Amino acid sequence: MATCMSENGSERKLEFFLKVPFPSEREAIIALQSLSPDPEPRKGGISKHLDVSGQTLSVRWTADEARVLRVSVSSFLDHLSLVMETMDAFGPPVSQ
Amino acid sequence: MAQSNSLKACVPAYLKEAQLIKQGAEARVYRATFLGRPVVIKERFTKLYRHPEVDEKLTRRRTTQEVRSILRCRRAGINAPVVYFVDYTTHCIFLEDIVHSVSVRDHIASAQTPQHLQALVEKIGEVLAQMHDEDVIHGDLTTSNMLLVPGAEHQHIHLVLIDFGLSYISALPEDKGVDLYVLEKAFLSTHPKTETLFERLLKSYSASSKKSSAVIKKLDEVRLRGRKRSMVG
Amino acid sequence: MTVVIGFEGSANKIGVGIIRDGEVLSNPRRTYITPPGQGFLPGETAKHHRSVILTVLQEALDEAGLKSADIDCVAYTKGPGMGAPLVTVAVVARTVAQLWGKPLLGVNHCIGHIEMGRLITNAQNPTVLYVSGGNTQVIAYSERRYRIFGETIDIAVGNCLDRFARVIKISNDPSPGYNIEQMAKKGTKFIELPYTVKGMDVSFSGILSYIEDAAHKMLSTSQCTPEDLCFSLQETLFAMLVEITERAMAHCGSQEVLIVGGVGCNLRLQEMMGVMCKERGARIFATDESFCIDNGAMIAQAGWEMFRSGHITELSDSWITQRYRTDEVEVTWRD
Amino acid sequence: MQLTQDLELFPEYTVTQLLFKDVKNATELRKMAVNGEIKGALINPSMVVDAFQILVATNKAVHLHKIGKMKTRSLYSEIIFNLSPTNNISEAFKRFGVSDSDCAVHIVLVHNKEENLNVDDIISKVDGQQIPVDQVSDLMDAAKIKKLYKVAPQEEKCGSLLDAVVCRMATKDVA
Repeated sequence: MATCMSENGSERKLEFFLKVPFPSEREAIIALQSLSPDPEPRKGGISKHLDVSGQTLSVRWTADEARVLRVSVSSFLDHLSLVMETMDAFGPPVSQ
Repeated sequence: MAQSNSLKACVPAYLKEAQLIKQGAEARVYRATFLGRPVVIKERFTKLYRHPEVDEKLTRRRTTQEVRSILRCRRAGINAPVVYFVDYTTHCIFLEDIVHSVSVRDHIASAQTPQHLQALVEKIGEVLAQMHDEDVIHGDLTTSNMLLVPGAEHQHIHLVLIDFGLSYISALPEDKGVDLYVLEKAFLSTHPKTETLFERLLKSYSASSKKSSAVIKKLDEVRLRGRKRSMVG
Repeated sequence: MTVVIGFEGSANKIGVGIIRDGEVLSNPRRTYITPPGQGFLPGETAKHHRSVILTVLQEALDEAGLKSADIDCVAYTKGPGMGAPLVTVAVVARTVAQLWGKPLLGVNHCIGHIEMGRLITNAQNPTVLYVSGGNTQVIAYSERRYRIFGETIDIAVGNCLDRFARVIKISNDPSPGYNIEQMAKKGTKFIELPYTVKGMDVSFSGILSYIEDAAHKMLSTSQCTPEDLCFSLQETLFAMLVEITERAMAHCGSQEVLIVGGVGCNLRLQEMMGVMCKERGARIFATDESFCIDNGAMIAQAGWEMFRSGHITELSDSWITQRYRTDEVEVTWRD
Repeated sequence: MQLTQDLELFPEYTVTQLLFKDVKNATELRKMAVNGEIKGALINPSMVVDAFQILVATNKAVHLHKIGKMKTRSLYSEIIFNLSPTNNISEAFKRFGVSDSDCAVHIVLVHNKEENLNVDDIISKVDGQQIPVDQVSDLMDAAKIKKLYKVAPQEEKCGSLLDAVVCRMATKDVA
């Protein structure tokens, strides 16, 4: 943790990046919308930002503590794999 | 046994002639004449759904608590119906009939001017504060369990508390807080959109009792417990 | 015709049900069962749900003989309940709603129970006793809300039963409540327990701590049997529940009672409620375990009512909530 | 002069009350009550707020008599006992019974409706002046009553002295 400390407040934070490729942009957006509605706890000192670029879902975390970060990332991965399994079983998306 | 049954039969025969005015959850309420006076009789009957031991204990305890709390309130100058007679064998209480009264519930429902209701809820807050200062916990505060006796002058509100069957004596702020919580929920679910009116009641309660701050604190805690309670399943 | 699929997983059951205009087409379910002496924890329960939800979903579609294209709306439990299991189920519901191009609808779990009970029993305007592991409420409808007239001021009745079961190590299979009910039938001696009714509210924490303290002492000295304890606990808890239900009925002038929620399939509770109703000339409505216990169809049914009256939930508003009071929902589908 | 009231709960019974002032033979009357020449309760009127108070005590006495739960030996002693706010029997007789020096007497008779009550016989035994029963409140000693029943001024805000007294009598078994 000490290594992350600096005079600049924002640089004290831990960061974590994740990129997830999907077969298409449509599926990446579905995943984004399935995974983003539930906010991180307000007091946990953690934030999570989801974005889609092309067919890639990208997620960026910033956190005060590694412990909190680990819980959030781990839980996200559980949900992500559930979304992907659901797409495999009940996809592909109907044409719009 | 046969003898005691025939002896018990005095009150039932009398009630047969009385006018049934309400079938409550645990008691039938009648109106009749007793020693030449108009009375209300509250008869706690056997609840067949519950275990006989539970039933007997509850019925006896509630009859006793009811008359005890009424006396305690009256001693302190809080209006509650006079007890004329208690029959512990048939669990009947003979009470003064508060003639020409209306329940606070009906009174509020009949949509008076807000000004009039404000004075009323302030009076309720004041009476409840007084009751709690006597360490009487009513246990079943609702607007149905408060009667209003219309008086000649409008300044003086004549409020009578009834139905002390779930009451008990306690000095704990927690018990008083729960008492107010029970009233709050009954009040707001019976009279939708009366939040401000109830706040006024609490304000008057707070102003009327020296011990109110601990009670209101507990009320807040109990409310929070309700909201925070996990509701799994 | 309107077809709604419902996803439920707010506690240790995971279910998916499909309703078509009042007809239950399918309603498969799985239960996460923990060893005796243990309750279910959010993380473990969510893991269980993740492992079976897609299988249950497939079963629901197969049993109903429907394809995804036949579905008009995807309903899921928004709350109340445990956070992690709720999210798990919501994630799948959001995903299939998008894959299939169908509107999504977040449903209050308690309202699911009420609407399912009304559908199955045809009760018109009942006073509802909702009793489960997390809830104990007496509810009546008035002015567009299911209003809570009475409730527990501490723990839920099902929670009290479950925790008692853990104290004396009663099996959680199929459920602690079911096993207590069976054991209670063999109980003969009545042990007096605290009885706490406050207006239309009840309190169970006093009973639980009393029995937690006394159970082992009484059992080790052969003052009573585990069966006697089950019997006495049920008699006491249910008498309190029937009493507050009757108080609410007297208060609201109601002549119907509907029992819903997991504890509601207890036959002794139904029997006691029936006796009370008979004395008042009222009618009792109850459902069996397939609909009393959490299930997907109840979410589908509440969803069906809501969808038909114009509700849908945007994806961005589809967050789950652990606390969601029954009276927060405006009931737009009843007069 | 006298006051007669049926007991609604016990339709076979009727209560008759008689009130006398300037009584000169209280000692003799007490003896007659003890040996049964007078079948009635002799009460000290200074402790009576209203005839209703006597009726409440009598109704309760008949009730306890019928269910076999009297605390005293006879229906008439039970009436006197029921007037008292406490469960001390000898204290009750001292306060509410007639003593030798009393010069007023309130007599309570409980009789079957069919039974032909010979009121004149009782009246003839009393060496005093019969007055209407509703004048009993003129004879009462309000200060003494308030003290004995422990009636504080605030209680009288929500009811009469009679209410306070009757309420205590009715609830004394559990208070």
